[in-house]
Amino acid sequence: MQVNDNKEFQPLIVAFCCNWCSYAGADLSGTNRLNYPTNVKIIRVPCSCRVNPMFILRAFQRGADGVILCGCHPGDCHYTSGNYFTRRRMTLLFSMLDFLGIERDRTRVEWVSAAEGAKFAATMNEFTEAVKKLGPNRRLEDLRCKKQ
Amino acid sequence: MQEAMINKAKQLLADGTVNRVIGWKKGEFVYDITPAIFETAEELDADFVYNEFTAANVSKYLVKESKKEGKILAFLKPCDTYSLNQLTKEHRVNRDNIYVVGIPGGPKLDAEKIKAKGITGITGIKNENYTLKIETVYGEQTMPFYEAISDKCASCKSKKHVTYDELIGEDGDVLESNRFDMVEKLENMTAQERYDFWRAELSKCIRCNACRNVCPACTCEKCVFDNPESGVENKAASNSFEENMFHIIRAFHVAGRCTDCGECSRVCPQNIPLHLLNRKFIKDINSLYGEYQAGEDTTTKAPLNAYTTDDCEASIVHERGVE
Amino acid sequence: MLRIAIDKIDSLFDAIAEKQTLYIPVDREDGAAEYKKYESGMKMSNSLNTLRSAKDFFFPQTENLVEFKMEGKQIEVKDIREESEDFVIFGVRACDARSFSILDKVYLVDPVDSFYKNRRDHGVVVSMACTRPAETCFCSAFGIDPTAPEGDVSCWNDGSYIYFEANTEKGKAFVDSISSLLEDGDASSLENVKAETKRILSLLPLSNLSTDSFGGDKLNEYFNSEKWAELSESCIGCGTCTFVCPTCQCYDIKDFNTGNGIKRFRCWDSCMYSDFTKMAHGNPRISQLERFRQRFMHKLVYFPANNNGEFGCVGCGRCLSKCPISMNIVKVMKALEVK
Amino acid sequence: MQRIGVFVCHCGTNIAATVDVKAVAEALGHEPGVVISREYQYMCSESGQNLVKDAIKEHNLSGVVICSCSPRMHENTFRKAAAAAGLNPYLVEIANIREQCSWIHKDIATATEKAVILGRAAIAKVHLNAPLTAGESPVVKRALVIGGGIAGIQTALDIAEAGFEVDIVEKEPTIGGKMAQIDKTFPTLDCAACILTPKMVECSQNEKIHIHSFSEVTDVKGFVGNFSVTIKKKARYVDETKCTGCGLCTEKCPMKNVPNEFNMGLDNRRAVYIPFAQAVPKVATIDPNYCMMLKTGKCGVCSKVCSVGAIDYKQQDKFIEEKYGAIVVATGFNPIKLDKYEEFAYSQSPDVVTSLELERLMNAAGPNGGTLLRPSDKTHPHTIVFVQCVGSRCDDSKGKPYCSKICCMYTAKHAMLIREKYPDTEVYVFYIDVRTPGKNFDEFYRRAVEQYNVHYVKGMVGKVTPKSDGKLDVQASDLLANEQLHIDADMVVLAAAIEPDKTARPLATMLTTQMDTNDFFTEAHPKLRPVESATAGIFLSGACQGPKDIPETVAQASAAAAKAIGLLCKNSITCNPCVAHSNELMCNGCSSCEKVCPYGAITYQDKEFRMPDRTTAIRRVASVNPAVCQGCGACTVACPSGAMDLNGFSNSQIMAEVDAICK
Repeated sequence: MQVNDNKEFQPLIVAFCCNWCSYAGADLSGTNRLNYPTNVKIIRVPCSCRVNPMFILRAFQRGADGVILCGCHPGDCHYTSGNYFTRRRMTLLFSMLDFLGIERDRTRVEWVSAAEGAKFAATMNEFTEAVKKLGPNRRLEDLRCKKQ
Repeated sequence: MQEAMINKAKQLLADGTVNRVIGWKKGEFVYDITPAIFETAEELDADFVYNEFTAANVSKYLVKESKKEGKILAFLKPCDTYSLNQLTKEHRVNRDNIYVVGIPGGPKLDAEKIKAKGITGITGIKNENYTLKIETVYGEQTMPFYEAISDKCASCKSKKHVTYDELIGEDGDVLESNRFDMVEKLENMTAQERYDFWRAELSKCIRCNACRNVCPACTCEKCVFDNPESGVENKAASNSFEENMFHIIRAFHVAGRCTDCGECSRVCPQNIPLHLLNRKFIKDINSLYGEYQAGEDTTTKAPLNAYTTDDCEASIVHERGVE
Repeated sequence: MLRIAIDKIDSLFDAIAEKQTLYIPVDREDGAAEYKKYESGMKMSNSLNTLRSAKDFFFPQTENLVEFKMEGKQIEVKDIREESEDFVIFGVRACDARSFSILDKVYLVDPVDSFYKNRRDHGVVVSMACTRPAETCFCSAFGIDPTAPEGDVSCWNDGSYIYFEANTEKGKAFVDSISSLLEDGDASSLENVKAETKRILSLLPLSNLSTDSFGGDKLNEYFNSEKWAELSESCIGCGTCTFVCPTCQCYDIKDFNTGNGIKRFRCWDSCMYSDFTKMAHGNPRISQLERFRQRFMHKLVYFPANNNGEFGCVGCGRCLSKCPISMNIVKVMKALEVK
Repeated sequence: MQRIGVFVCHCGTNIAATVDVKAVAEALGHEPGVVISREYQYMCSESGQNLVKDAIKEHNLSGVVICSCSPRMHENTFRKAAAAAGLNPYLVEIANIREQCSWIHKDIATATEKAVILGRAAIAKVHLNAPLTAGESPVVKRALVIGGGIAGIQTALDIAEAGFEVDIVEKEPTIGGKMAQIDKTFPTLDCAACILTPKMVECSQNEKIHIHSFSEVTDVKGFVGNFSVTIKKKARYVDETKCTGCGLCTEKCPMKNVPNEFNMGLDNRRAVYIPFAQAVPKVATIDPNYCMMLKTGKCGVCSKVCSVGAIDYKQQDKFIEEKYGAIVVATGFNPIKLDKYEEFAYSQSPDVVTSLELERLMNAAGPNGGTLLRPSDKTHPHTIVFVQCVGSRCDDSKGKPYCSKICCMYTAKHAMLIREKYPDTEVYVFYIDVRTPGKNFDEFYRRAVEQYNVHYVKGMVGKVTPKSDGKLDVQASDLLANEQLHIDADMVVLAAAIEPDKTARPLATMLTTQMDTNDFFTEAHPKLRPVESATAGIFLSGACQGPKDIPETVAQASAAAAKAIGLLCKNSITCNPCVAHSNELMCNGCSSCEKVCPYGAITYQDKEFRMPDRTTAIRRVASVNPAVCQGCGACTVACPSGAMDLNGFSNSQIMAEVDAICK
């Protein structure tokens, strides 16, 4: 969580992006100078299927307020099937988090192709706004990591 | 039943089909029964027991036992056979080294439920027409049989043995069970209520690892939570680690593999309803990807190791149930 | 004897809680009892004992020791121990009350564990005599009289009144501090209560459990017993017995990386775990048999060998009801016992 | 202790205008392990690279972090620079502070803060980077083509032309496939045999090509560059090396009533047969289902008439094993069975035929010697109705959801040929849409309509009923005129959908390649890698990948050949070092990883281990073939114990990045 000068809550967003589509899509939104908030920090992974649910929980434990996972559109996966596994894993994980009473809008999966720079920026704007509305993540943090 | 089992075990030992038997051994009280291995007819006569308190699922012991010299006889209740099948599917047991005798299952009783009625000083329990006559040092007490049925048996999913070499008694059927009722009840609560419910339950966790160590799906050579190199190792019961990592990931790791044997909740010293986490995954898998029962056979691909191109999107979580 | 009518106990709790933190056993929704910080309106549990032991008050499951704060390449070392304030634990049973003296033998001897001592100094133990022992109880085997519990203050309940007797200076000060709420009264009814409890104790299934053949002198004989293999074969290696045990005292010290530094903490450990006392080459006890043996040898042989014959078990019976596979110290004693 | 160098690029003003690069370099210089932190105008320029190289040497760096543009842009540049300075290239990490920072943010303070965080994440990762070396694996210079239709033939010819050995495995007694059965080809109307058979002969004469006819692939092991394939040569009871193809046995065999599959069962052959005159290899085959000698031991006529003694009733299936560097799948297609389409009376009237049957009926080498006659009474048909999309573009489970693609064109061809040869015959074509994209295709179709007056009716045939006078009542709707039609037809021709050959699915399992739900092989990328399967070293040729006409099939066949040649030209393959690896001590052997691997890179073996309790145990453990693994990481998440990890993107590296970002 960051707090800027006017003390408006600034959520920390971790975005996992697959190397072939979404990371390239993020690059494209940069090339096209399409703004999205600095809150979003991208971690590059080879494929969305590389993202272990542990990474997502870890981010929340360490103080992330939202985690978004971006991959190639279903059917377009560079590794042909990776994002299909991602889809099942994340559906179940998110459903479990929901079951545990974690706010639904803190997590998201979005398919962004390498050509969808505009979609990437729009998604990040939208997601950041949604998380901002939720306020700081209190339910999934590890109290030992709480910043004094 | 106990008699028939002892005789069967003696026969199989005598004819050399097996060289040991895994079953249950009498305890100090009527209810504190320990899984045990018997090697001789004398041991069987002296200590073998099968009654309303032999709830323990012995299939996990077969991971180790089936790798030893010689065949072992395993008495398995219907629910235990699902666990064994799942272990066979995952190459964790050597099925050829196991002689499975299917035995009728529950309902098993839970001593804690009797004690929760304030009944203490128990010296004997008898079931007479579904009324428990409990002898105690404070005098005889009674309670209805069904009120003492263990949670795992109260929501029994199947009386069918999915793998066996021989059966004692008739095989049963897969049951229409009410096992998802509590999951559904939670789903219909608000997020805040669900959060409060789980925080209250999971904060009781003392990280004794009984749930994990008893779980037939948790047979990892080295658990990530015990492995300092995994980066998520954590020995302590620490505020918010169990709630936010350990139990979620454990449930995720057994998702699509958990047969819903109910051992996790049965052994939890803090009575946390951990099986609800597994059942949530099972319910989701059933509704999103088609009915799937882990352990039903040894070949079907686990739902998390499979996909279809028209699976639902993760956003379905936002679209259903109560926020 | 000083006493208070049971229906006035709430006012006593309120009065104590006003001055210091008070913990009492309360019933949870699932029926199990646990110690909770007293808040007005809470009802004291009637159950025989709490699910977890009272040792947490002096030896918590996890405890931060020191923190290394990192700022770039700079490291600052910070003492982050929590300062204890005075507190009262009310309703401790005889077994748990004895367990403190066992823990003291570990942590208050040289080198004194300052974290433990700090808590011990600030805590007042108010024990409560048992009236309804359970089948899992076997404290008598270790010379504990549940009708005469230890502690800074001992209490008895005759159904109408709770009677108080201070045993230590700290206890006396505590009783003095609440004396305005207590009255002096006849305690003769307690004799009947105690006699009845003793009668029940003699009927319990474990009443004749004997510790006679255990102790420090038969170390090799027990260590090499062939019974361990059979006893340990079904042990699943969890830490349930250890973590509900009032006398288990082992801990591990670990570092936790918070991202901004390291928190060094200690936490309960269990000799049943495969990574207990792990060294470069692994756990020196390489099989579950050895780990299982360690736990019981420690309580029945090593501990008495080092502590004038005192056993490392108080017979609370928690492990008897909580072990997932129902293997426990009683079964071990009966199997090993030399008659 | 790590010695990390941080290099922050200005990228002219691209970065420096919104990110205070000096501040970033300063802040990152204070991070643990960082021994030098510099900024520079253009890091990717030669002098920028020299700055990095010199620092590596001077400070004996163990890791390098470049804060610059996207790694997709210059990761390779800096890896090469590091390698040139003696540092393992995989000890370089890029923090993307241009595309993902300076270009999208305007406020210098927050952009700088973010750049520092991205830099920190890269530093946290590089702390855990391990030097990686790309492995090499040798390439066997021989290709296998599975299927001997036009796709397989063209692929084999092209590969052989490039100088490599090629084996063709064909399950039928002859190569040639479906094209050999076709009469004329669109849009030029030249005869199929005239253009196909020379290629078949070329195959048989090319020294580099080895044809295994009447054979099947039964097992595939290995991986790109080094496949080991078992081929079953089915017993044909004729010694291929002796048979001269004289055909005497096929004339003398007394079993005359065997349905001739080459002519779609429209006439008969003998129990010993050569499918057609130009078969390659031109070798007889005995059909054991009909041969009296094989069934009862009585006959032996063929053996008596064979002058070279080629008949061998004792012949057994033979298995041969061969090594290949590349495999091309060309298993082709078949028309679907029409048993679910009883409304068209296919099984009730011999005059309702499929298009492929019509090909044979019109072919000069066919049952009627090229004269189109009704199968029922051998009379000239005067009204013929063509039904399109029989089983194609279906949304129910009866047929196929896809368009079979070739039917519109061959129907136009049939209609045109009939109208040309028998102008007194009325031809109706019922269609949903006419789809004729392709060079000269639409012109061809228009010619059928405009020049040959074929009646194209938009609408579907509802029912075909055989009448007592031998005619067929075709009940249909004309959607444009909005009326119901009844046509008295002499023949009805059904354009049956095409589907992949049934042998394709078991083959896909052996090859660990992927298939779609229709059993067509899935290409590695639908747009950019259309002739490769996702499994390295396996290529796709022809209709096994999707419905195709001949020109498209030949184009794809050559493309697949080119890809295979590209592979076979190499002496060895350099493997991507960022691949998965399994920690055998932690592996459970549960097979989860294997199940999610799209490349079949994971295998299991039983190995002996010394266990923590000092006993030895045989355990089933996974191992990853680094030559086959592409590094997606699906297995790492499927693995519950964390035994499976990915080089370059390990669990600990990604978590270190998470931690650094969330600090």
